[in-house]
Amino acid sequence: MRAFWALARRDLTLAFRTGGGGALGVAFFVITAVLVPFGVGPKPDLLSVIAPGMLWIAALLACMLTLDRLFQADVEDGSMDLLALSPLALELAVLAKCLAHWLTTGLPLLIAAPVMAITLSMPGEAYGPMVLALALGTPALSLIGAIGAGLTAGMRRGGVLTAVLVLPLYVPTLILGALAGNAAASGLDPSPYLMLLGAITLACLPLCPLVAAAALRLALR
Amino acid sequence: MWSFANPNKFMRVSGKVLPYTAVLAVLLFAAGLYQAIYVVPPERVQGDSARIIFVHVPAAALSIMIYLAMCISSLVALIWRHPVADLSAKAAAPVGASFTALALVTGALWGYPTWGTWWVWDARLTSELILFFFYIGYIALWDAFDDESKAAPAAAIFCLVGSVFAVLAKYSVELWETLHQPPSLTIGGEENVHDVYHIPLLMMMAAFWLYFVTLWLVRVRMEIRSRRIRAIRLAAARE
Amino acid sequence: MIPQYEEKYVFAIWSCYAITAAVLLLFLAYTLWRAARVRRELEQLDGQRRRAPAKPAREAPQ
Amino acid sequence: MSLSIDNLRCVRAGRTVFSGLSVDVQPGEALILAGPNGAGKSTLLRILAGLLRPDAGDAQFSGVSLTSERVEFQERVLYTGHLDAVKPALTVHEMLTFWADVYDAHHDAVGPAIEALALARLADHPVRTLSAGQRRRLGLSRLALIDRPLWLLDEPTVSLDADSAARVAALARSRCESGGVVVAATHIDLAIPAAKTIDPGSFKLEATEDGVTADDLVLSGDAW
Repeated sequence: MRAFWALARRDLTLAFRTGGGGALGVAFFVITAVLVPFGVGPKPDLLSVIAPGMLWIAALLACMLTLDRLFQADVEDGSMDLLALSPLALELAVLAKCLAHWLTTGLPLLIAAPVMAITLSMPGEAYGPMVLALALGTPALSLIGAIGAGLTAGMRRGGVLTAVLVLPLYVPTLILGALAGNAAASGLDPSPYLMLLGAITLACLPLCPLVAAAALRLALR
Repeated sequence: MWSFANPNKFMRVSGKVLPYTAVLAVLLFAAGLYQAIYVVPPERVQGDSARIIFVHVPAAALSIMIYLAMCISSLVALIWRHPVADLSAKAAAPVGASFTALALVTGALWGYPTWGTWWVWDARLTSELILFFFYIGYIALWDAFDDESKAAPAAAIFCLVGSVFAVLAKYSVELWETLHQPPSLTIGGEENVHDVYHIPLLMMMAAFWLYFVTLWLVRVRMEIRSRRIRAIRLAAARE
Repeated sequence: MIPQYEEKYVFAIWSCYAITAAVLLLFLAYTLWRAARVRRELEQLDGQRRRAPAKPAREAPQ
Repeated sequence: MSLSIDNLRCVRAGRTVFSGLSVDVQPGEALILAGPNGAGKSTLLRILAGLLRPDAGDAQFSGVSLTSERVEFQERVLYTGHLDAVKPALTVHEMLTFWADVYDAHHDAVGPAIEALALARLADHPVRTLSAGQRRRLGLSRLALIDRPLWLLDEPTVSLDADSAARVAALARSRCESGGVVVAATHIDLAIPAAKTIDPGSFKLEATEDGVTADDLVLSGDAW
């Protein structure tokens, strides 16, 4: 466990010292959400309808943008070789890195999302469920993204490919997340969708690190 | 199946099978198309437009079947390092992708006179579209690696992960569709078409399937030959 | 020879058949062309190898 | 704690790097890998580290098999590759503390490890400010930090000055004296009394049945 926390802590430290922590991801998220009214017009009734979906799309783009560095930096400087040989199972190392990734991209979005919801005229009663949906769904985004990042880890320019591989994998999470937000915005009960979102995250928690670690071992060959 | 692990054996057997599947495919296409175009009467509800199922349904059904076959191939390649299995999945992918594209295009063409619009976010069309993205990702992943021995397992992993998420996406799309109230007319009412449609449809399905098998055999043979070319070149570079 | 279909479906039906035929035939032609090219290349290489029998495919013990 | 490599075979990108590579290394001995570029020195080290799968053969270290007990084997291995595995944004001390955590070494060992390669002066400097040679020394100070019996060193002394190279050689010597095994691809003399030198690329045997690769299969047999 000591190794697990050390790795998560190191990734957080690196994120704060070089990438400004989650600030850049949040900035991207905010800018994307702000661009929406420019694209579709400022009518509040229209914006309030598309707000949950737009927030989710902005969230998954923000999450995806930081994915290609998730493993690649460690593969390039040789740290991944040493992690693979360490007593910490590679699957747990992947999980630790996903945790750090979520803390620097997913978690800040939870705080930024209500602010952006105001600008997109989302109905007040939907704020709670929307944040809850993001809290339940964004860990799955980091975990699923790890599979794509693992598959492209050994490539010099894997960025676009990572996106092409990962975005279709995000479809179920996006649909359920937006459904939860929409249900709450139209006064319906969002709990079934929240539960399904939670179920996806719970299933991803053990399975995605397993697959991503297998992909990483390939990249190290 | 294990004897085909030897590419030489695969080449010998596939070379013998190939002419038969090709001829059978041509015959079935001829018979099926004759039935579809001339013999089958207009359908009760959908009229003549129902004739489109003879190309739309086989393409859609095979696009799913081919992905399943790729999954099985990938699993075999990953677990037993079967040296033809990874090439088999690689050879099938472009065929599957083109069937998926066909299913989408014919679906849209069918939708226009039926719904008055080319595209509807109908659960089946949407799932087909997502499947198309998985094919694209699979093919792109193969192409992105310089080293085939690295590309094969990576693509196999993506194929298997993709199958799980394609199923998840299908169910979430269905859930999403029921909440967004789709048009009342669903296309491809295969369930309620008249009995006289069954035999020609089966013939067309078989024809598409044999077309796939023929093309797949040609492509696997091509991939094995390319591997031999590469091996000879490397052997020459070594001397 | 051309069967008469309902007016509003004629375009959809024939375009579906035409596009399907075009895709299947073009893809087949493309694959056969590529396969033939690969085959020719291999025959050429194998021929060169046969003319130089002193160099076997597997590495000999050094 | 002896290392025995048995009939190892490796094929990379269709090329047989080596085959039939067998060698025994007794406790306290070193195995020096020599040979020209492409002889398979790095490849052999990565195979012994369990990062690459051999196409045939096995290696045993104190009775643990590389292929069938990979995780147990890796627990005995300490590997340093071409890359230093250091992060520019961390300080020297933080970097080693991290590896101590990951490799379950005691934090008390961090200070001596920094001194072992004369980095004490730089302990609180960020790695960003270090020169290439200093980064190399930081990467190598893991050898003094983590206690494992089988060392796999890939060109450890590249970009090091004579003094630092001597320190690395001394570390390797003391590892051997305490009964460990050092396998190193290096051009300098580590001054280990019991050292064998091999060129992995010189091992080229006819492939055995179980070591047949996909490329061998397509190459064997007649043209189709």
